[in-house]
Amino acid sequence: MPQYTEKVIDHFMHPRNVGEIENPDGVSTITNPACGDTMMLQVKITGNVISEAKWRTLGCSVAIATSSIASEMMTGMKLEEAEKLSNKAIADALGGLPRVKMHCSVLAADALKDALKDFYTKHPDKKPYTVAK
Amino acid sequence: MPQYTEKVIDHFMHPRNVGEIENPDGVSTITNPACGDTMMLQVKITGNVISEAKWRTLGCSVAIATSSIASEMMTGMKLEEAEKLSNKAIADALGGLPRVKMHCSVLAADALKDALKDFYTKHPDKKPYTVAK
Amino acid sequence: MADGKVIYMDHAATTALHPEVLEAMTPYFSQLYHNPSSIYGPAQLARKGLDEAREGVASVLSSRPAEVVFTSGGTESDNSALKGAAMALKQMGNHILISSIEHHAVLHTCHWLEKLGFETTLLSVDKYGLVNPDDVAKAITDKTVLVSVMYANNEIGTVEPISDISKAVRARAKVLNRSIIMHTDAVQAAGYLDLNVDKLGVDMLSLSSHKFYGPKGAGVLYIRRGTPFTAQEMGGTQERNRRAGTENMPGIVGTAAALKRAERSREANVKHVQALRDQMIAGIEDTISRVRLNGHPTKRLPNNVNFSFEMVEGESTLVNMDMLGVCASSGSACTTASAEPSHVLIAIGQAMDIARGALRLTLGEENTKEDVAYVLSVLPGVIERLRAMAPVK
Amino acid sequence: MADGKVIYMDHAATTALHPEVLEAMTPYFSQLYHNPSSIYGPAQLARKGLDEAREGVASVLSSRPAEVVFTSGGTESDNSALKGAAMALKQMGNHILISSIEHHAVLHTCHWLEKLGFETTLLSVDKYGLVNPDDVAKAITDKTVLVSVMYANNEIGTVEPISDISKAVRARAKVLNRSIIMHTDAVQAAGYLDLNVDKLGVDMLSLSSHKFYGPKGAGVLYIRRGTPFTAQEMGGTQERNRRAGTENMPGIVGTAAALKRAERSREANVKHVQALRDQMIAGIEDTISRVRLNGHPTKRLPNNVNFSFEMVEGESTLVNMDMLGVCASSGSACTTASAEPSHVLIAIGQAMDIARGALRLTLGEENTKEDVAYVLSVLPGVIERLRAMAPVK
Ligand SMILES: Cc1ncc(COP(=O)(O)O)c(C=O)c1O
Ligand SMILES: Cc1ncc(COP(=O)(O)O)c(C=O)c1O
Repeated sequence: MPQYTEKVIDHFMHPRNVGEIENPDGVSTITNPACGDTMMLQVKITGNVISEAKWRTLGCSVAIATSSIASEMMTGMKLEEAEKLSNKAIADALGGLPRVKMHCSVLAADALKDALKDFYTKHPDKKPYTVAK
Repeated sequence: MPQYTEKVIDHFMHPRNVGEIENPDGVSTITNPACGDTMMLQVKITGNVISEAKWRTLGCSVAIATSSIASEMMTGMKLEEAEKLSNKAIADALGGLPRVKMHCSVLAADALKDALKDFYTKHPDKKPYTVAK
Repeated sequence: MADGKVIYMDHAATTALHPEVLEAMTPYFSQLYHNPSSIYGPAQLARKGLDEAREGVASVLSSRPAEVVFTSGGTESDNSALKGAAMALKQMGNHILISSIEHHAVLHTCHWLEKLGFETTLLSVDKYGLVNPDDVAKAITDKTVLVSVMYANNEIGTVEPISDISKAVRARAKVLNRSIIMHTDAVQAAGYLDLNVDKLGVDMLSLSSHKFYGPKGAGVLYIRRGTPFTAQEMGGTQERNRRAGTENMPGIVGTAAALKRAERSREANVKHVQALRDQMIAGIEDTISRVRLNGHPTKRLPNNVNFSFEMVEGESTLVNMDMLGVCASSGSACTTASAEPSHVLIAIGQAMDIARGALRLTLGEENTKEDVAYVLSVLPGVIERLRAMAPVK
Repeated sequence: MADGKVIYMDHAATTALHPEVLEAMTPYFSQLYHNPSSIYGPAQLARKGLDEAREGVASVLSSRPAEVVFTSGGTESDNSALKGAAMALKQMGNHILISSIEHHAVLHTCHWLEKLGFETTLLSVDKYGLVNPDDVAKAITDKTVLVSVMYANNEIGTVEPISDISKAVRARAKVLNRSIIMHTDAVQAAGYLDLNVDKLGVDMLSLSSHKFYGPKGAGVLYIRRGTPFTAQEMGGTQERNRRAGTENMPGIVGTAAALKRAERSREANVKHVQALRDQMIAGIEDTISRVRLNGHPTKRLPNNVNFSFEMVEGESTLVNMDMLGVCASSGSACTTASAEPSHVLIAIGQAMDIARGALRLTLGEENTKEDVAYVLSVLPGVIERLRAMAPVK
């Protein structure tokens, strides 16, 4: 049923940043309640920038492709920006997703928010004031 | 829907014995309650034989074809035989009729019986003893 | 005909698949055969064909593509429309309003619904077969959930004032503060009349592809967005859950190709068949006595000719015309054990004995003036011959 | 594949129309296009084609021709069978018995019937998907009017003991002194299993032509003489009042041609695909760890391979295989907003997380040993790659 863009296929077939980080600053493992896809995300934070992102995902091709492109997008991002990275932006970066697959793009966006939360919990002082508490 | 034999078509397109007899010995005009077809039959009787038969029919092609072939069949028939001429025999003489059209063959058989009844009513003495009263 | 050519004048019964339509269908038989719901690449081509077909149909109906549901034909479209709307609104009322000259696909579906507790009112028509919008308004009760009036009648060709009827239905629905669904059976209208669903003001509309040079076993049910509808073919999630079943891709693509083609050539085709129709009507009236034109003189399909001939049985006329190379049809069909006369001819007030003598000639794009002239050259003789055989004059 | 060839292994979804079948259909598009119900000569050729098609189908089912009803496909056959029987017997009871692994065309039709007051019991199956005839007998109540168990499951290929189930149903019906109709959905069985309706002991049987190299949008519903049946498509008197609508002649003729062809080549085809199936099953079990074969090891369709792979999502496997030129299918489809796992895999007791990883490969007559070898050469790598990406090992 779904018609995938070349970008989706590219990131699914050649996923970037798969794996773990040795001493991650923020980690998250979340499951999409809609379809059971699971993503583990680890980020390294240098100053107020995400300097590295690694992930592992069990899910459909779109879940994998969004994990991959999201990890590229967040790398180099300021925490403030990263907080605001939406699933829509991730889907757009892939050239769009079939309507019925949009829910898959939530996984990566949620994992990122969750990993940052983990980081702020460990380092409350690093929390930018723009982020709601 | 119906598949007609060549005989049906021949008798429909070239009907035999259409018309009236000047001084008929037996006459009948009956209507098939099933479909409203109407047949008028006139017979001339010489001794105990139908020597002439003429008819007029308003009805479907099968009603016309059965009228035509029945008029041929009855001509020259002994009254005893004619009494027994069945719609099945008439249909068979046409090479068979589609199942849904069998009811049309009743018209000619019934008209014949009715015309003979008319004849016997006028000439009770001519009634063959084999015919039920 | 003398040269063995057959003149087909029964286009209301069915039409030949147009070669252009077959050409559009052909790739979907054995090359793009994949199930459009499948995930792999080749199935995406089928999916694309499906989407484009839907857009093509929508463009002719001036509807949204998502409002187009592909079905197995006019009968299914009518059945699904009536059952789907009635069942969805069962809590709101059990009254259905249809004209007394609907096709059996509508009439008998109402009988089916009666088993489920629905009640049907048959609207009477005038001597031309016309439904009066005021009568529709008056017949609507506080139990009415559905009104179905055909766009054009298949026997006598009368074209109903659908947009006026829709307006009347909407006005009454507003007063009664209830939702009443308006359906039209446009099976005979396609290719001849404007199918713009907004102008017609209908919520649902039925089409049958083989009536406009498309494939048999394929049709369309238009369902306006927001119309309550209970699906009648249950199963997979095809057609947005309104019609389950693996998509009949050749049929669907053929439907779109045929409908677009019919719309494109509509104006020219109407002009063409209407001239033939008028030639035929005038010719019959000129040369044969004791005939009456069935249907409306002007509010009729441009390709429909329907006459009742006194003192002849329609079937005999048909068989005789067949022998002369002309394919036509009759209102009454003495084919079943009990010959039911046409409910349409009875509804327009024709006596049984006259209704039996109906002859329908429905013209098509391949018919010519010569065809009509030929029919006119033989028909008077046929009627005369049959009348000469009749017992009463 | 390296050379760009696509290997189609989704024959349970649909098949390509066989050229021989298209050839049989072709005259009915634009030459013998006439309505077989019409009276004139040319229509008799269509009528003849219709009659012969019916006889052809009957010969494969070992039934009377009059018991064969042509429909628009498997979905309609299933819908009409269940609704037609249930509605006809409504006065006798409101209980329907089906297996829990029926196709949605049966399952959802039961939901539709529930709106009309019917109640459905879902029979559980064993870990192979088998229905126990004793369970059927036990579940029959004094309200049961209809039992429907599929001949072969479309996902896992399990072949049900239909004749034993029919016997159990008849025995119970006799004891209860009531008539209980036995229907089987044989959509996946056609071309692989014996369709003799007397041996199967069924009252009704559904077929879908595009599953055996026939046309899409066409199917068969067998209805044993004397079976109570309320028609679901109302309208004209076609199909002896059991299915209205102008006959889809190309579809009907194609159905007969395809079914006769399938029966003729059945033995050889079974042998062919079964060898491939066994090669595929053995190959997957040999080269990939943490897999389980879904369905019965021997009581399964000769063309069905269905495995669950732990720690992978089926959709990912499919997309990856598609990239490698292989068309396959999955039990679970993460295509809708809420991903429902396959009700069949859940019914055979599979945990949700494993059911998600199912891959179905359904073989067809054009598949070769080389095709299977190719799939076996790439599939382990695909599974390995996906598992390597998974967060849990
Ligand atoms: C007005 C009308 N409605 C419905 C139908 C049914 O269409 P089909 O026979 O193609 O299913 C027909 C034609 O038979 C028709 O003329
Ligand atoms: C077992 C079974 N029943 C019914 C159907 C429905 O058939 P169709 O989609 O051709 O209407 C299918 C296939 O989709 C099937 O596999």
